[in-house]
Amino acid sequence: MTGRDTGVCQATARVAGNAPAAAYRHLTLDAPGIAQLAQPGQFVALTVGGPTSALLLRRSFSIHRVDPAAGTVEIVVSDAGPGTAWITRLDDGESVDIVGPLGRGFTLPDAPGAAVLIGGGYGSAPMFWLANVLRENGFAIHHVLGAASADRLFGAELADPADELIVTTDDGSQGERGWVSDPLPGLLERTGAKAVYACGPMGMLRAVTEIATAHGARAEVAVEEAMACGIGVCMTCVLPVVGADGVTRMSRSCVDGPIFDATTVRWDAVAGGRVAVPADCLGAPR
Amino acid sequence: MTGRDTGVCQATARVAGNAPAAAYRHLTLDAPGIAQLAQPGQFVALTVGGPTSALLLRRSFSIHRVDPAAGTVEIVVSDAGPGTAWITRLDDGESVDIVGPLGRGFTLPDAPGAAVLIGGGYGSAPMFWLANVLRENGFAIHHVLGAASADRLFGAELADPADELIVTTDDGSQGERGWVSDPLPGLLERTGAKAVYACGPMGMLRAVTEIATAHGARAEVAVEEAMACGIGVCMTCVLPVVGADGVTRMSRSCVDGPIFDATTVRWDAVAGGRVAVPADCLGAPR
Amino acid sequence: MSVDWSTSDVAGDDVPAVDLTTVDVTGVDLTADLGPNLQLPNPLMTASGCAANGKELHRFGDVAQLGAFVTKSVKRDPQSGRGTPRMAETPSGMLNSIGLQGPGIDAFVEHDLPWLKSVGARAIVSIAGASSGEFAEVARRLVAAPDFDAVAAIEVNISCPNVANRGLVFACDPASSTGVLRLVAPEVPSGIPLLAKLTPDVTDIVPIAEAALAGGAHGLTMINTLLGIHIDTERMRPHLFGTTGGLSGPAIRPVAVRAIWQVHAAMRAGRIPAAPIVGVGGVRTGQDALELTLAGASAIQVGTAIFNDPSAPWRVARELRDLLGQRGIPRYRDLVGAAHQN
Amino acid sequence: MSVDWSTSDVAGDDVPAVDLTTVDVTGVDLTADLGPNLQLPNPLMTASGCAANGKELHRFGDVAQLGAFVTKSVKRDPQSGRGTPRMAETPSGMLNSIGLQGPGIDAFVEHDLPWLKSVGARAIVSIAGASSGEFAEVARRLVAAPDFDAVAAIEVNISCPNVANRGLVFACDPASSTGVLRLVAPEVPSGIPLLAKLTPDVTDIVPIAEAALAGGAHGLTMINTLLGIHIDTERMRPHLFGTTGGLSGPAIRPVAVRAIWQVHAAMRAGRIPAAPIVGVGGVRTGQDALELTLAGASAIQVGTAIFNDPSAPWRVARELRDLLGQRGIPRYRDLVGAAHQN
Ligand SMILES: Cc1cc2nc3c(=O)[nH]c(=O)nc-3n(C[C@H](O)[C@H](O)[C@H](O)COP(=O)(O)OP(=O)(O)OC[C@H]3O[C@@H](n4cnc5c(N)ncnc54)[C@H](O)[C@@H]3O)c2cc1C
Ligand SMILES: Cc1cc2nc3c(=O)[nH]c(=O)nc-3n(C[C@H](O)[C@H](O)[C@H](O)COP(=O)(O)OP(=O)(O)OC[C@H]3O[C@@H](n4cnc5c(N)ncnc54)[C@H](O)[C@@H]3O)c2cc1C
Ligand SMILES: Cc1cc2nc3c(=O)[nH]c(=O)nc-3n(C[C@H](O)[C@H](O)[C@H](O)COP(=O)(O)O)c2cc1C
Ligand SMILES: Cc1cc2nc3c(=O)[nH]c(=O)nc-3n(C[C@H](O)[C@H](O)[C@H](O)COP(=O)(O)O)c2cc1C
Ligand code: FES
Ligand code: FES
Repeated sequence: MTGRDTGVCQATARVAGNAPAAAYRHLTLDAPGIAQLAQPGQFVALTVGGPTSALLLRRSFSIHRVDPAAGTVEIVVSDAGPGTAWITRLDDGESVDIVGPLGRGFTLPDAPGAAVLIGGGYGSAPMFWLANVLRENGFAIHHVLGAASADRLFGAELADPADELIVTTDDGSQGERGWVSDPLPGLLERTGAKAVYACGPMGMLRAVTEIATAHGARAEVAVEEAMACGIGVCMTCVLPVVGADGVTRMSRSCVDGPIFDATTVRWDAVAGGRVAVPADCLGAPR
Repeated sequence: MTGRDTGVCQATARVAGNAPAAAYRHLTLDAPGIAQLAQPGQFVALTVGGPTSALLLRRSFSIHRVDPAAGTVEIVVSDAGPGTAWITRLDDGESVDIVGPLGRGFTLPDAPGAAVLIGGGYGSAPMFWLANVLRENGFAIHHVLGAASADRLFGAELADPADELIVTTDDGSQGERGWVSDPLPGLLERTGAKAVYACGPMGMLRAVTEIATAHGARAEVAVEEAMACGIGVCMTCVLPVVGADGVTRMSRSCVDGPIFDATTVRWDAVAGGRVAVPADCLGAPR
Repeated sequence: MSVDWSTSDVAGDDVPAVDLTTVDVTGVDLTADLGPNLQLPNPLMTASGCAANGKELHRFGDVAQLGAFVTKSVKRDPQSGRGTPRMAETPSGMLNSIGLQGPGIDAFVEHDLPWLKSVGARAIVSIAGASSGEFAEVARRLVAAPDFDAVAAIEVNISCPNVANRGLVFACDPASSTGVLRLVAPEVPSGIPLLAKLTPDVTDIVPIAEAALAGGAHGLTMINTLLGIHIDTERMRPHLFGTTGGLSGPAIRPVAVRAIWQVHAAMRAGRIPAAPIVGVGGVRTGQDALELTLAGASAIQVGTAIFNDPSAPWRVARELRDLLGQRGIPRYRDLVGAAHQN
Repeated sequence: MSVDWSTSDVAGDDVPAVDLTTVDVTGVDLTADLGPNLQLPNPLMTASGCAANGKELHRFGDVAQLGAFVTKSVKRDPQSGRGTPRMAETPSGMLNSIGLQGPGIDAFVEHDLPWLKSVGARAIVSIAGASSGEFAEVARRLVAAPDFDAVAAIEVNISCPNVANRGLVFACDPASSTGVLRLVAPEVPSGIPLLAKLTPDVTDIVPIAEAALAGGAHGLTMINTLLGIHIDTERMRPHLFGTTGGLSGPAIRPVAVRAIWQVHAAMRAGRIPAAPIVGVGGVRTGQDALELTLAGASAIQVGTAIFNDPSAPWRVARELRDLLGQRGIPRYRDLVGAAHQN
């Protein structure tokens, strides 16, 4: 319905593929408008269950990759609750309402060098596309993929042979036993990488931020806050973020994110599945 | 879950067939418990849309026929709104929660003779099964099928060749032009039938009642009141019905019906899609 | 015309088990504690008006296995109820406008109560009236019933219109709420708990809860339906014969949880006397029952969900037990109001 | 770090048409009549807080084509709002607990209002405050804005807590409702209608409507959200950071229709002065908009449905027009309250 003008499309997408991928489903959707516009790190939002559904809100998914020529958008979906259960069961040929691309994607450092891309669980979904773009721009890519167990790892086979690939699992069922953040200090020292990209749970992002900062690297993180609208109108998806002026604001992760410069996120406010308003935030209750 | 003891089953039925039939869908459901218990005139109630559906209430359908050996129950569904839209789109192999058989079926006259069976639109669905049972009990069957137009007629081809078949359509696109009640006086006079069975809209049932009564025939009618539960617990499906004691009560059409002795229904209370409480009804507001 | 093919008559004693005991490998203690005079083997009840008086639902599960069976609200005299349509489906809910159709207390005592007793159900009898005097009269006749020993508690449905007060619902006004309970309490032997059933359609439910307890209620049932209207856009008139109806079902669950939370919080804070709360509103699954419990309910009623699934009350009990079992929580009653601590 | 690949910046003027004019073969007059000072080309508006201040939604449709664009409620100072989670999905609805996050009236006047003016939107500015004085102050600064000529009306969101009255929502109390309007009205030039936005969480909404009109409101917006709670059963604590939230979406539509019906009925009966009602609550389709209209609303806001379908306000307008066209109804405004006649 909308075109390049506004940078966003709403469309009824046909499901062109739904295949298993580790513990997840890898969906391919016909959405040419979105395929043409999207950049790595952006996401799409899908409705759930058709017109008689009791689930009103869209579900958000990182874009795994797009094929502008074929007009397809791919996502990797974990069956985590009733909404994703419905989406993972979509059959080829069925259709689903999709809005995208949404949010700000990853940004590219000015000067090439080594880049470390870290994905936890399905958080690795956007990383291979990002790797391609970085590689085309002269970066050397080092992937770190982690998950609780081997079945929750996504995409190890998608890494380019030219790239380094490190795999970790909490239970040691594949790769090194431990967290994705464990190999990070050594990797940053060894490669001298100054660009780090991470997508995964909050705890992981925070750890990555601390390690990257300690090594003088700049990290960009993809956050996953619960979103009612995904398009910037509801204010549910906020996170305290420090602006260029040094002031902390409750920023919408759907339009100001989901990719944030890691050091601007007020990790101190994040705890136990909740995010508090820091006392020094603009407009904090007195 | 429940068996013969209680005369009713709740089951997850597999869809074994979904074929077009005039403007309707003819669904075959695997529900052996119900297939064994059901009698003509009873109905089943289906849930709509699965666990995330916003449509909470079951939809009711007359049983078209059952095959106790195959364990199947057949219904004929008109796509009339969101619930039936979902049901008519069920694919083979999908499943749906079903409760039945519900309500009281048609009753059989003591002495055989001619019987007139009248169906309006999908109201003819239960009539061919009823015809079979009546025929086995020595009755001569005269069908009258009517609808607004040819595409809304159901089952003309299902009538036994031994039976008489009269078809009417409001627009004359098939059979005689006019209402199902038009040929009735002549038919009753010609056949001397003392047993009339009718299923269809309220206006038709009322007309049938008046004509049958005027000809000294006893009519049984299948009413279609909006039902929240279908099992007798909610009191939404009531109709004023005169009891054996001459007292009018608001009777539940899901357990005391849907088949009623036509003369016991207080047709005077039915008007314009509403049913009032007659002033002489037991417990009527004063 | 004597052959009746119908098999839909309700069953006698020979009831198929949606058995709560057979599947119990969890060792969870589901006992519900609703005060010294009301201890139930499990917290699941039917909601008044959503299970008639038991016979019909007994075809889908043994009503004696429920924590309690709550009857349709009964008034003094037979009630025809309203004309139809009496219901409208709404998103994740429904509106009903039955008008308390029922046989009246004498017929209830003659037919329904003996049946409930015969199957061994713990009956909670819901009573209603158009005046506080009528409530008291209904209670008096109930207490005088030969089968009164089958009655585990009386639910006083004060969420119905008070003719003396321009049809304002009793539970919309603290004084009327106290008034009904004051007249009912002396009619009822001590040892029979009185549960006052409240409407959410008030500016502040806490003073109403307080007023009902002050009048003599031993516990509270929350919530009754919310007032709603559906317009038939084809005919351009209200869809329900009675214009307004009561909104129920999962749609209203957040309102039920809120009402329970507010009243339980006021009890914890000592602002009103502590008393057990029976939670009702939109419960469809064991998880929903757990939600109301964590907000402060000591027992749970299932209403509209029965229309979707006639075996819902038993299923919810099983799901609740399994949920606790999976999480290693040994006693249901320890969870009452637990969300107020975290 | 200077290359920004993002293309999700909002558009300028070059907006794709979800065009309300191109499809018009019906000849239906959709004009909405909200009194002498508020005539709109069509009755569809955004609901406050569900469309931010326009820029973001303008990517999905031209906000100038809406009957009006209603802004997020703005207070005097910048507001951080609450912590997260700020939302919970509920059956056919959602709970939100944003806490009126916003830039404050000065930043609104500097950035948002000029933008709304630049695209030609008819702005209805929603104002809020923790005291009646704050409401008046916000109104004063708004009226002083250079771009005040873009303001078609002011919506006074009295469904927010009054710090001076133990945090009781203004619109829960007739006196507080009158009080806010009394202070706001003198700040606003005549010719700019004031719409008071009411909460359904009251025992009787009619006296509140009356009180708001007595204070100087020219019309009423009904309804705001219902108070609700969702408990996280895993963590056994309230899911929302702010504990309680506002329930919205199709789930509450029957309550919205009822509130509109009651107030419109009181106006028809002359019990309270007649004034236009803007209907809001659970509208998702043209048929829903028609339902609220038949109950008594002269214009319609779309809120939560936007989260499901960002083009909902325009789609609903089209559906409404087509519905009227199919039925041969020439003028939308003839249908306002029509269900009261049948
Ligand atoms: C920017 C972004 C990108 C995402 N990318 C992916 C992806 O690539 N693959 C994938 O499998 N999942 C992804 N998610 C998470 C996914 O959106 C949730 O798992 C999903 O919304 C859960 O819905 P549900 O109905 O299955 O679960 P429920 O828990 O029943 O959902 C209830 C509500 O909470 C919200 N919610 C629940 N969990 C999450 C969550 N983790 N994040 C955000 N909202 C949540 C839902 O949207 C819904 O509104 C992403 C989320 C965001 C915000
Ligand atoms: C005993 C009985 C037997 C029936 N047999 C058949 C049949 O064989 N074939 C068939 O196609 N239909 C039959 N119906 C009607 C069928 O149940 C309705 O068409 C269906 O419920 C409409 O649901 P909907 O969601 O499509 O429409 P909607 O109009 O959106 O339904 C909204 C609500 O109103 C109720 N409702 C709407 N129309 C009717 C109606 N005509 N009767 C009862 N409730 C209604 C629905 O159940 C639902 O609760 C029967 C109804 C009853 C009571
Ligand atoms: C059809 C119907 C009839 C009801 N009748 C009564 C009644 O007679 N007495 C009463 O106290 N509550 C009655 N209720 C309210 C329910 O007991 C319950 O409080 C309400 O429906 C909310 O619970 P639910 O969402 O689980 O249905 C009725 C509800 C419905 C849907
Ligand atoms: C996320 C969200 C934020 C809201 N913020 C406001 C607000 O700032 N001011 C206001 O008056 N109403 C606010 N509302 C209420 C809506 O304007 C509307 O009255 C309510 O949601 C019912 O309509 P709906 O069901 O169409 O959403 C908000 C609602 C939601 C869902
Ligand atoms: S999800 Fe609505 S503003 Fe971000
Ligand atoms: S449909 Fe519930 S009693 Fe008949």
